[in-house]
Amino acid sequence: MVDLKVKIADLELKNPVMTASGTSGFAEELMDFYDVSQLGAVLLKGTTLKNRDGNEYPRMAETASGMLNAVGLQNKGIDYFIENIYPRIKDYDTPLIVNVNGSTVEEYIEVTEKVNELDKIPAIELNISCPNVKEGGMAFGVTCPGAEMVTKEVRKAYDKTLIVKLSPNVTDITDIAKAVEGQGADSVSLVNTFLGMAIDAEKRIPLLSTITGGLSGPAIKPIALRMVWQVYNAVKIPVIGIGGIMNATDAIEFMLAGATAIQVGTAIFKDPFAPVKIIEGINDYLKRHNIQRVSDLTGALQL
Amino acid sequence: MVDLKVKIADLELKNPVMTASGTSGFAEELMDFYDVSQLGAVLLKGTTLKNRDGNEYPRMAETASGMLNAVGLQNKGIDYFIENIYPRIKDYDTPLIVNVNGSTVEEYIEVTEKVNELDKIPAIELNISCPNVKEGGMAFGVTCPGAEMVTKEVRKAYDKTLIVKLSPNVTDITDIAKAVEGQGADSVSLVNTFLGMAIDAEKRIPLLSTITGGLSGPAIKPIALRMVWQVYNAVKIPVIGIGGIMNATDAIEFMLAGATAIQVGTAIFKDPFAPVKIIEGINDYLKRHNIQRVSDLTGALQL
Amino acid sequence: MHNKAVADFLVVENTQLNSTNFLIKLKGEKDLPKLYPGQFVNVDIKGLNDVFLRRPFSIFEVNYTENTLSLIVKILGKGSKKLTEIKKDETCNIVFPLGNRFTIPNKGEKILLIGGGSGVAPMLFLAKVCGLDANSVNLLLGARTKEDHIDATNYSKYGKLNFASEDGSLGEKGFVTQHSVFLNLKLYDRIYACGPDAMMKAIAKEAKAANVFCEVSLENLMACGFGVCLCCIEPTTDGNKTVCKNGPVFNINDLKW
Amino acid sequence: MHNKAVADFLVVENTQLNSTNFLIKLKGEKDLPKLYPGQFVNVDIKGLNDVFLRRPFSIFEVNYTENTLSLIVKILGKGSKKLTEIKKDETCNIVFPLGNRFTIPNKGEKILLIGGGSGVAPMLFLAKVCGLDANSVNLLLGARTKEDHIDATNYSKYGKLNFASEDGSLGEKGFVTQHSVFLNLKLYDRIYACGPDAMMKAIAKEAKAANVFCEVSLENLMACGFGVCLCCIEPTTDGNKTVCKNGPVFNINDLKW
Ligand SMILES: Cc1cc2nc3c(=O)[nH]c(=O)nc-3n(C[C@H](O)[C@H](O)[C@H](O)COP(=O)(O)OP(=O)(O)OC[C@H]3O[C@@H](n4cnc5c(N)ncnc54)[C@H](O)[C@@H]3O)c2cc1C
Ligand SMILES: Cc1cc2nc3c(=O)[nH]c(=O)nc-3n(C[C@H](O)[C@H](O)[C@H](O)COP(=O)(O)OP(=O)(O)OC[C@H]3O[C@@H](n4cnc5c(N)ncnc54)[C@H](O)[C@@H]3O)c2cc1C
Ligand SMILES: Cc1cc2nc3c(=O)[nH]c(=O)nc-3n(C[C@H](O)[C@H](O)[C@H](O)COP(=O)(O)O)c2cc1C
Ligand SMILES: Cc1cc2nc3c(=O)[nH]c(=O)nc-3n(C[C@H](O)[C@H](O)[C@H](O)COP(=O)(O)O)c2cc1C
Ligand code: FES
Ligand code: FES
Repeated sequence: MVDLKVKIADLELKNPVMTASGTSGFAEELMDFYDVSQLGAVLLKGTTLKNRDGNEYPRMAETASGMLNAVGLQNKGIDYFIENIYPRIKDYDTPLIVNVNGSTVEEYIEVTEKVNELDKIPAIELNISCPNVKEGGMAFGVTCPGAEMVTKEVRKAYDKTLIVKLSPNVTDITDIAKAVEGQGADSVSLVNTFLGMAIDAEKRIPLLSTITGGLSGPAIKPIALRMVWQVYNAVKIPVIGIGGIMNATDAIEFMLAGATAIQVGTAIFKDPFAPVKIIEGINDYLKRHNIQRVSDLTGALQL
Repeated sequence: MVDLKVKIADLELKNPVMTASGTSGFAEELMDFYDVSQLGAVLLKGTTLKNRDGNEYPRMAETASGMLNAVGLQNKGIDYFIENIYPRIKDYDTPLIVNVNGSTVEEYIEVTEKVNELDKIPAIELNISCPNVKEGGMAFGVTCPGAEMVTKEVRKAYDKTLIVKLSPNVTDITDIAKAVEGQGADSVSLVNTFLGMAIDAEKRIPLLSTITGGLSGPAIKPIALRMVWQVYNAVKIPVIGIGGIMNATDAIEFMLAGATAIQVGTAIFKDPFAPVKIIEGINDYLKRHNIQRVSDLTGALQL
Repeated sequence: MHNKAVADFLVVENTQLNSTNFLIKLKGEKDLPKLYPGQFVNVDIKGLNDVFLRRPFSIFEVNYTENTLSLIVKILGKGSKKLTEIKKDETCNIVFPLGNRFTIPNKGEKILLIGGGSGVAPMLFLAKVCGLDANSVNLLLGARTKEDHIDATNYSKYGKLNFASEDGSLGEKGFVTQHSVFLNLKLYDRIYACGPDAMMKAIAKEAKAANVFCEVSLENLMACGFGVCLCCIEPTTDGNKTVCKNGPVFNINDLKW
Repeated sequence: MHNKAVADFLVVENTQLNSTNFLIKLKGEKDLPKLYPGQFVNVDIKGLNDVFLRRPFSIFEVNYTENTLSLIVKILGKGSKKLTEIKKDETCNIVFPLGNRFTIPNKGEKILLIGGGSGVAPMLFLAKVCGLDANSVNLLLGARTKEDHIDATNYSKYGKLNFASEDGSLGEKGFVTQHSVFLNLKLYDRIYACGPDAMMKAIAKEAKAANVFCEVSLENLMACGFGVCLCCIEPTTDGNKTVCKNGPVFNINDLKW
């Protein structure tokens, strides 16, 4: 039997396949299809301190092999989560990871402190890379001082596994990765969406209410893969690969490029079973190639 | 009749549709299919001071709605161009624009000086954004001081229309655009390819000899479009839009976002006639929408 | 718990109903769960380079004996066009059942069902499922012209059929909100509607004024279809709700119209 | 000048030749230009989300009366597989004619034509076009097994047919370079070959040693197919050359093998 277990710092996962934040709700919606306990982990929808309505409709535009979204972190706030959602989902037998967001460092800290109290949340993913909110969000993620500052403060407030989610909208993502590693991040996950835009040529209007939005899906895979490879070669902490992963082959490519685990995002919209199929596909690959441990794939690209 | 003419600084074009550098050879290859005099302009293959063999095979990998290339500026050098190619193509009835490359500022200047002597070359496109060469190339294009320096020196050496081609692999492309505008660029063209990567999961090797390469095609369109829109709102010089333009609708989207003209790249590989069809399609659109001048489309996005 | 599925269905029928509408009947391998009016399926459109996401279509008819469900697909853009080209015996992959459902009326209630364009699909399904006396059901179907109307004669056993067309070529001339059965809304205990946004808003306005129970089914751009992406929102008195999971059926009193 | 075109061709035949090879015959609307052995066409593969670029295939047969050209398509990956599923009466868009051509031998010359796998296509085309006495032409076709061989009996009028198969199930057992007609290369004035890279290299090595004129047709990854992208290069004594425009046919003396 092949061993699918991987470790992100102290966090042990059954397998390297997580769902990406904002693409798998609060895990309950996937439960409508299958038991999420099969998954390596579930990243919950981005959460802020207070309720956020998100952006106006339209929030979505289809593009070639991808899509733009401008959801803008719609969520009911951390307190609502703790009181209403957490009790319902906390006993799912898979690590549930809260995706922490804020407009200010203080907000990030406050959300983190509250999550720190939740027994069944073994890790947080610090989102310093959301392109769809006016303040905070990506602003922290595109400069080293910004990324350092928020990571440092959140690190102080958090005892468990701290993953920092990086923005691809930067000149050199390794600089940011090294900066957050230096401030105690246990892992980096990348990438978040690319800032993009779509236009209705006939009506001469933008297709998103916010004009620009975040690009995800297979279209971005080659860039995300390159970034994972660069970051893997630049930091010592485990890298979580994200970006256009649709099937097991894609997932394996990210692992070969250096990812310890991967997240499946947009693929879930096309097929809610995508993460489960990817686990199966990785399993088959390992058997076929006679590889004992999935962790042996990490960085195993032959140059 | 609709008026398709546009102006890039002093350079008048029959229509806003150019071919992108590296995707239309030295115009002769397109002549195998049709008369290039129909085109707004032809951007010639990237040229350096000396002969360059380019990178090793494999140089190409297909990706979702796009492709990676790692050609690495294979060309026989500016002198060979002047002696052997220029005489053959100089009388084509469309502006031929040399795409100028270098590893050092001196090399950029030397190539520019030589091109400056060529009567039938009305403009150059300064490529400070090639991701496929080790030195020079993108290095100049991803920092403001780098972009400023090379633009400033080339501007001194060049009398005619100077277009600077920007890299999308940056945190804020408007900074670079403003920097080159400040040094006398007559226009900016964007985007060049995104640095990406592809892996053969079965063989566990990179698909390109150079590991990473440049991503082009429809996959990048949403990001390129966003950048054109941002740059249009940041500079006063005309913007030339590039990135995944496959048809007239795409071209019109770039113009609405702020492009004065556009370049067709990868689309030519799928259909050499793409630029010609795009001209026709723009013409039809203008008629259908009762718009007199194509230049009225530039920046006409309604917010 | 696991009440939704992704499955390949067999196309057992694809009939062109009129210039732009097609009836596509899909047969499942496994037994269908109980399906309700208002619910929809999310269809994978194969064979197009420029269609990436699935496309949502309402459930129009269900036959548990045959194990089939049918859709009415109107050609709007590239994806719907491609779907109408699907052939018998090909497979069609769907995510289902998605969305909430219309409130089933009580025996004895008088109801008005209004369908515009391809919005007739869930209305006819609802008419059938209501199980009411045909005399207490008014079906009002609207389209631009007679040509655009779908033949609904089979449904006269579930309710009285009324037609509106913009050019007067079938039934009364004008919009559904100008139709005689729409004049006195107080006659109805419940109004249900599905169709273009503008139509839904016009109906909602009148129903509100008449203070009649009214549910509308909304259409908007979806990425996932099952509530995880939050792309398909509609503002409600209780904040932004997803049309795909909290909807597509909304009571007009909950909408911010 | 404008000697290349992009055009929709009608599929008039798609015949499965063996387990992995298909013969696809395409009919042009306009009169075909003269086509030469070694040239290829670049095919737009429709209906796949994950195939973006065209796929190159050698011209196998031309019939100017019918205005058709044929390809032999071997299933290698996703694009070629999809192409083999194309049906009669569908259209197939191609860019053509691409590439250079084999040097036509002179009357009286003795030649050896070697085709491996789907590399038999241009070799059989060349055999036909040479117009030589069948006695002076040796055709050597190699494949893994008898099953993988394409029926070439029709071509015996253009040359002597010889087969090699790795398992000995058809003709001599072994690689083409182990075949008896390959033993003494000095017997030939010209050798032509098309097939997998390793085969081309093995042939070139022997031909060089025997100092016989030898042209090989190469395959590699192409983006454009007509010389503008410089993706498909092969190092030559005169620098990197494009396989699609300067090739696919190269004289082995120009290659850096
Ligand atoms: C819950 C629900 C149920 C539906 N039921 C049916 C049904 O039973 N029968 C039927 O024919 N159609 C139905 N639709 C609409 C159907 O989903 C769209 O017509 C289809 O997705 C269009 O896809 P396309 O690729 O043809 O259009 P595209 O080529 O993608 O787009 C064409 C144009 O239509 C616009 N558009 C596309 N979809 C929508 C939408 N959902 N809302 C608003 N604008 C849109 C696009 O922005 C674009 O301008 C339903 C939609 C929803 C949300
Ligand atoms: C000039 C020329 C003439 C050709 N003539 C014929 C012909 O007559 N009949 C025929 O069956 N095939 C021919 N081929 C090969 C044919 O083009 C490929 O088999 C086809 O492009 C594969 O596409 P695919 O989508 O099936 O493979 P993919 O799914 O894209 O790839 C499958 C695997 O094959 C590799 N691969 C794909 N194409 C090539 C290539 N050209 N060189 C090296 N590796 C490759 C890929 O890297 C990948 O590992 C020719 C190729 C060239 C360049
Ligand atoms: C609709 C949507 C909503 C998203 N919301 C969040 C979010 O709340 N927090 C976050 O960190 N990333 C969010 N993302 C980004 C994804 O987690 C992921 O990083 C990105 O989509 C790239 O992966 P993919 O190509 O597999 O989708 C969202 C993406 C989409 C498409
Ligand atoms: C094969 C290939 C070669 C290229 N060579 C050059 C080059 O020499 N100089 C340059 O400035 N850009 C070069 N480019 C970039 C294109 O000009 C263009 O900026 C890019 O491909 C994006 O446009 P597209 O998506 O329409 O292809 C090259 C692109 C490709 C695909
Ligand atoms: S479409 Fe994703 S939440 Fe409704
Ligand atoms: S494939 Fe483009 S030059 Fe050969």
